[in-house]
Amino acid sequence: MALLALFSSATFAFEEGLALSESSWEEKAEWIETLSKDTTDEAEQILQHWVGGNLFYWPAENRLVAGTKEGRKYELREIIGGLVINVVKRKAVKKIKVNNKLRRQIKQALAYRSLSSPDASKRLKAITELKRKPDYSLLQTLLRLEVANPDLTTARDLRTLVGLVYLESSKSTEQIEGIKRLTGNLSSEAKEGLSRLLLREDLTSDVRALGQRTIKDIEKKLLYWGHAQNIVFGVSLGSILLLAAVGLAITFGVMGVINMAHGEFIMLGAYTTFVVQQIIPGNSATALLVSIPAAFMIAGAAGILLEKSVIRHLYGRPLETLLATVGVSLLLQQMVRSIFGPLNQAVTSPEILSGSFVVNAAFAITYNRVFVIIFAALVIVGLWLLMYRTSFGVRLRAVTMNRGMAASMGIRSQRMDALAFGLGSGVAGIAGVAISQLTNVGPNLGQAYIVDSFMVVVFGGVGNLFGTAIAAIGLGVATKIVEPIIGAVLAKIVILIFIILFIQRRPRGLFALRGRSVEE
Amino acid sequence: MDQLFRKLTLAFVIVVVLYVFINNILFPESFGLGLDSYYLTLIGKYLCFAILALALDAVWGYCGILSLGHGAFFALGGYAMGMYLMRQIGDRGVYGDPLLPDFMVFLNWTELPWFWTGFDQPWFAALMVIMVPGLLAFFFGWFAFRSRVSGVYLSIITQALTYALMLAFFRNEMGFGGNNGLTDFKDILGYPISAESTRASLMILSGLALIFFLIFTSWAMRTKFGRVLLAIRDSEDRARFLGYRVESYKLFIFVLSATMAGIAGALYVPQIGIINPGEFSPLNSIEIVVWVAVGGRGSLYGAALGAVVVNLAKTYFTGAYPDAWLYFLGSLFVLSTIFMPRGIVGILQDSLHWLLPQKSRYRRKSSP
Amino acid sequence: MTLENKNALYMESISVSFDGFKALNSLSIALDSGELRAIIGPNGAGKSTMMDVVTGKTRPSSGVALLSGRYDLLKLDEVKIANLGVGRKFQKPSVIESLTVRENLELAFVGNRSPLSSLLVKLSSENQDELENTCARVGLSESIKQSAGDLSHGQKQWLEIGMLLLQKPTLLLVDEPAAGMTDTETMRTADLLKSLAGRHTVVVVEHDMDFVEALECRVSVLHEGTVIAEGSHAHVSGDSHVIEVYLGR
Amino acid sequence: MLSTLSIKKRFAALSLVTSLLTLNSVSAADSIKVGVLHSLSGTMAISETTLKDTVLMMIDKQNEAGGLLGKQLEAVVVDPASNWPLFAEKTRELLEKEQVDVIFGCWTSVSRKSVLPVIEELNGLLFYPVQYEGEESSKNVFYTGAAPNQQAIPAVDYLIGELGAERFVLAGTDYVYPRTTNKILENYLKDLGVDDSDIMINYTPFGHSDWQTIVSDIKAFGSAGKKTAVVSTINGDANVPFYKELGNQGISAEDIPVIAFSVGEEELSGFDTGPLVGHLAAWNYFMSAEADINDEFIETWHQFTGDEGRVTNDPMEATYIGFEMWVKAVEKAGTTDVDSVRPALYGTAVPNLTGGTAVMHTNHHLQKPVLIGEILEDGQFEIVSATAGEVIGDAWTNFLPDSAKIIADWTSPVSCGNYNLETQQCSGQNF
Repeated sequence: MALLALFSSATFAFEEGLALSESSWEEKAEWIETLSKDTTDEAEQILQHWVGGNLFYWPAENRLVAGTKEGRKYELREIIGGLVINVVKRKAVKKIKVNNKLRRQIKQALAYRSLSSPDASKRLKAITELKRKPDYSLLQTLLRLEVANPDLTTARDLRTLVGLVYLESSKSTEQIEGIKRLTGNLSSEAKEGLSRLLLREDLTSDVRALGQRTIKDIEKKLLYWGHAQNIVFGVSLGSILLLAAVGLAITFGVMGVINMAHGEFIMLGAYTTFVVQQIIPGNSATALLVSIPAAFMIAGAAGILLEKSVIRHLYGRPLETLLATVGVSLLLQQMVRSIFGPLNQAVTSPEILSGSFVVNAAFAITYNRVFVIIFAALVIVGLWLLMYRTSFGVRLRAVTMNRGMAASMGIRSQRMDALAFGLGSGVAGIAGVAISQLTNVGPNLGQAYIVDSFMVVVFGGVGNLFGTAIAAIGLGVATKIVEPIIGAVLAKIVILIFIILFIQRRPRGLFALRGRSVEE
Repeated sequence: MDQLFRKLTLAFVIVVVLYVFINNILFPESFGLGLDSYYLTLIGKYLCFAILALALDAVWGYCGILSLGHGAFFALGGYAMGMYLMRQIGDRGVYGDPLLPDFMVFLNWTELPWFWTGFDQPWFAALMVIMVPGLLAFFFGWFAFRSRVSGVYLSIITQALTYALMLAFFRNEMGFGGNNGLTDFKDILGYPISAESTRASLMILSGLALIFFLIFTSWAMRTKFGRVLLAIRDSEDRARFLGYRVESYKLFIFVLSATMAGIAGALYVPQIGIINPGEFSPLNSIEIVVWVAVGGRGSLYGAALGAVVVNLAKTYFTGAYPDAWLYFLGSLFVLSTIFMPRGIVGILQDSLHWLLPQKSRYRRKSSP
Repeated sequence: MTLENKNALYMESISVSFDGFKALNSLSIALDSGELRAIIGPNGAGKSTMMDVVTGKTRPSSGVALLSGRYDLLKLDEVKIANLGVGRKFQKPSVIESLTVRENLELAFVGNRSPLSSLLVKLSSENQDELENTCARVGLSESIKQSAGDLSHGQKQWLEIGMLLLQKPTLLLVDEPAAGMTDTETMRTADLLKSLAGRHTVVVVEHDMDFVEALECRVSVLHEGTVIAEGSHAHVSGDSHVIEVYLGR
Repeated sequence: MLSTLSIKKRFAALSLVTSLLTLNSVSAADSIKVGVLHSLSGTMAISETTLKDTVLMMIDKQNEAGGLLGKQLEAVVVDPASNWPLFAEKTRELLEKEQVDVIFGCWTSVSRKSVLPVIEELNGLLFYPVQYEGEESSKNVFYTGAAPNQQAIPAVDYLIGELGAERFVLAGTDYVYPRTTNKILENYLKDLGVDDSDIMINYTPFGHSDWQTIVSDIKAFGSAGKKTAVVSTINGDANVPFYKELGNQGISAEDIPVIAFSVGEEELSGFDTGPLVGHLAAWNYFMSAEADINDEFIETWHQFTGDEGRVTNDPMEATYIGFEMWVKAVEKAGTTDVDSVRPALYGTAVPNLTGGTAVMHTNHHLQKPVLIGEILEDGQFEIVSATAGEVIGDAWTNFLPDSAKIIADWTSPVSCGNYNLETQQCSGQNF
């Protein structure tokens, strides 16, 4: 191909640019192949823009440019230097498209370039990328690199990569070297590489035997770590259940209000997160932090309003609170639909919450799960302190235990009711903030959690915060232990049947309050 | 005065049934006064819901058992009927398979699951309409009442029951058609299901069932049995220390109520034309509670009235104010609880009381 | 185990604990058939728990409880015990408020208590007479058609006692019958209870010392789950230990 | 006794209710009524409300252009509230009480199944605008969404041909559409020589939100040395947590691409699309399609909603095509009578929004192009593949044994939605 020369210049001839924009995926793959052999900065820049989806062919000037969308128009820049050339309409430029497969190819090409970068983090990124599709031709380069850069940050990954590259060899000695390097390596790439090796038919018998032994060993370890991972999944699911249920544990458990609108308070919290993100755009971490008190205030205020306008009239008639709050839940859902529309709203997760806390290649906890677990723990500890270590908590418990007595001691029970309801609702709002990081934010959000929340509170024992916490985590872990065996749907059914049977054994939940006070 | 309203309610249902009988069955052509199928199915639906509300009121209003899972019994009765109707299709399904319903054919099932056997016989299906909800209620109640699960705990596990059933019926492996449920029925007892006379007959049947259950339950509640139930509702310990086996009474009324709900479901399905797991959804069961509360808990005709009024409002508002009907319905629930603590029945009694003052005795409610 | 066949109620070394708190601590008490016995004690002394044990509501961790020397109360449930003839009046009057006085009394009437038969039974005229007599005895003839919920507090207490009587119990447990009554009502109640003794064995739990005195019967004093004194009213009110824990303070 | 005040309050509440009940919608005397049967509340409101708006927009446009047959179009909107039996009831209301001439509506299969007996009994006309599992062809329903051969099969072809996938995870929500689609795909893949052990099938409940276990299973499945791809028939609400979990567990589109059949522009507008870039979707329309008619449609949509940010999607295009076809057929037939409009619809061609032409076939399905798109950062799709020509919707798939022998053709001599080629019979028609 005579195209190579063209890439040394930033400007394309008309025919080539057009050809690139209209060529098939196979032809494009050839272009990338050519470009990746070109060591110039231009070639690298073109690849960079291309993989980012920012490479355009501009017919008016007959050349390739970098473009970014600005509103409904495109801002065109020089490929090198990024100088703004022009702002044009969408139709004035043709995008050089990229697909999944090409993206991988370009990334590999770019990774190869930055293997020898002086920046260790760039090298690590490159190694990680190359691991995805190890190529035997890299071997010498990598071995040289291994000797030249004995730094710790990349050593382990580099070792894996070299192992993977060895596996691609056709010589059995090198294959064995590769297997040895990957022994006990739990990463999915290692397992994939070994599996790929074993799929080959030209292996010597001892390579095959060694490979099988190694992969069996890896699988055994993976199974072991898989169990650990499963427990963590369970705790994280339990934390979500806990967050969703703990507000209910206050309004339902402590105050005896069957609040069917509880889920909608969670929804209010989630929408608050969305709104705060709209107000503070661009910094989702700050927005998330601001959302927590904001959601507490808004859901709490809504809760107090509900208490003062509706629940107030219904004390002593707990089952009727069910009826009224079903109505409130419908109203809140429709209200949100009227204000925000029926569609889900996009809540972005802060950068720091994406990615995982890696223990080893087989055991990692995603940061947003870590966030949820810690968050749930903080909420429950905070509530415990509030209920048992502050005078507010003492007065609140006094009111719920003996209204008349508390009143005679000068506690304004009506005020306490409102505050307690506000607290429960506020906590539901906080749960909404956490849940917005994991799932949809839409008008139906609350409905997804209301049944589960009631299960948790009842399972744990009504009126017992500690019981709620144990119940939530327990149910979460149990679900995750059962799920891999029988699937998600049956797991949920089994857990529900378990709750039904458990309540038969302990009619007042896991941690029932005993003694005469609960006998009504 | 309670008597007066009950009789009025009964009279009203009888009039509707007679009207349809005369104008749709006896003389469908002569007067041209027959209701069209839209109103027939609509009224049929209300009547079935009224039976369902009656069933719930029997356990909740009279015995203090708040079941948040009564939709499950309704749906099971409906499924039993649906299975009969599916078998009636025979080889008229789209794939023309003589034995298997369509949904089994395209999921590559080769034989009819064992639990579908017998449902081609109407008597067997009718038996199952009663037995399946009845047995479920029996086993569930036997365990729960013996262990003295009560109050919100009981309510929540009934909710868990219907929720678990919903998830189970959603599963396609269960063999009940998954999310799509059972539909595309052709005929019932040999009569084409979409014929106007069949519709009218089904509606009349629902009306008769409602009349029967209204009379039966109000009779039962006036016997000593009903008083024991009230005793259990008001003071369970008192009833127990008087020597009444509370769990037996609870079980008895619970099973009775479940079969009533099952029959309501069985009448509902052929009129509506579909049964799917959505009927098991916990929210549906809560809605039944709402009907009873709006109508007036602890008053049988009140419960029936509540079911009709709420559904009438729903039908009207979803058509007239599709974007805002939830505001109306939500407000109705909230306002009726605050301003009508004894439901529509309370309003009726009070207004009558107000118009013609006289001594009255109404049943007080106590919090469970 | 010693079986005291004469005793209408025999309890020995009954212990009950709730989460470590000993509600009853090796309590022993024995009642003769037809005896009227008053039990007094400060709050938390274990009076209600004792009744719970007798009626089968609470299971003790150890001890013996026999009814009429024959029935092991610890092996029977509440309904069986009730049908053996143990009647109980609660501290808070628990009548069925949504029923009339007559309907309340009908419920208490002995007879088949199964759900099916309850659908079909009707009271015979003899039973009707007995019912009305009992009603008169507790002074509620005037209000027989009234809803029980509309009765005064004292009337409710009486209605409950009336219901107990129709149960034809051998053993009657009466928890604070005089609470919330006027003085005259209190005295009438005392007379009523006294008149019951002989035909029924009656246990009265009470705070009101005047009332206990009016009963003119043996008194047991409970403290911290055990009996600390027993004897006539005069005897126990002279006991120094009793004065210290209960009367004096 | 109650105080007078509370009695007054009660009467106020009552009179409010009665006054509301007596209100009635006023209808124009001489107009053509168009029924709109989409859930505006409940779980499906999230998807269906947009389609209601689309129909209203089309009606506005048509009325501005002078209406139809000299009459104005009048929309009758009802809310079946995501409640399946209510769909049947509302259909009856639309047809019998409101006497509408055509209905645009339904999203889920079960809602369509619920409506089916009613619309057949009363001989109505329904345009169903959503991709579905096929295995149906009713005399009274026109299916303007994709049948499995217009979405699933080309999608798998792309995965194999372009991305070199050899191992497949078929993940879906447990209901009829995914079940059927996956059954079809399973047979299709096996026909292509894919081994049983290279296919993993997984079903989850509606609204499933905890994907940790399943995603880690997919990850493990994907590390067996062969290129793995996920074919997702996961239903709307469960997608956000699914994709988030994929991103969090470090599975990128280059490692294990996911191709979805239920994720479009509108679903993406509720996502944080960051972790999704490069994953795929198969549809017959993407908002990013480059055609003048599409630009115009988007422009009108933005004007109608007053929101520049609103996206368009495939079911909207299907609604658009259905509406345009109905209008054309009514003009051709000169009446809105269903029995005249139906035959007029066969062969009716209208421009689709991607620059081609949609034609209604006698099996009541459309001929449409199939496009594969990759998700971009901004929530739009990059069209990376398009079928060479338009694909004709196949009501009865050829990849299920019982269905392969059935065809649908509503013109003579077959005149049936499920004609069995073996027995030469047509069974169970409701008319």
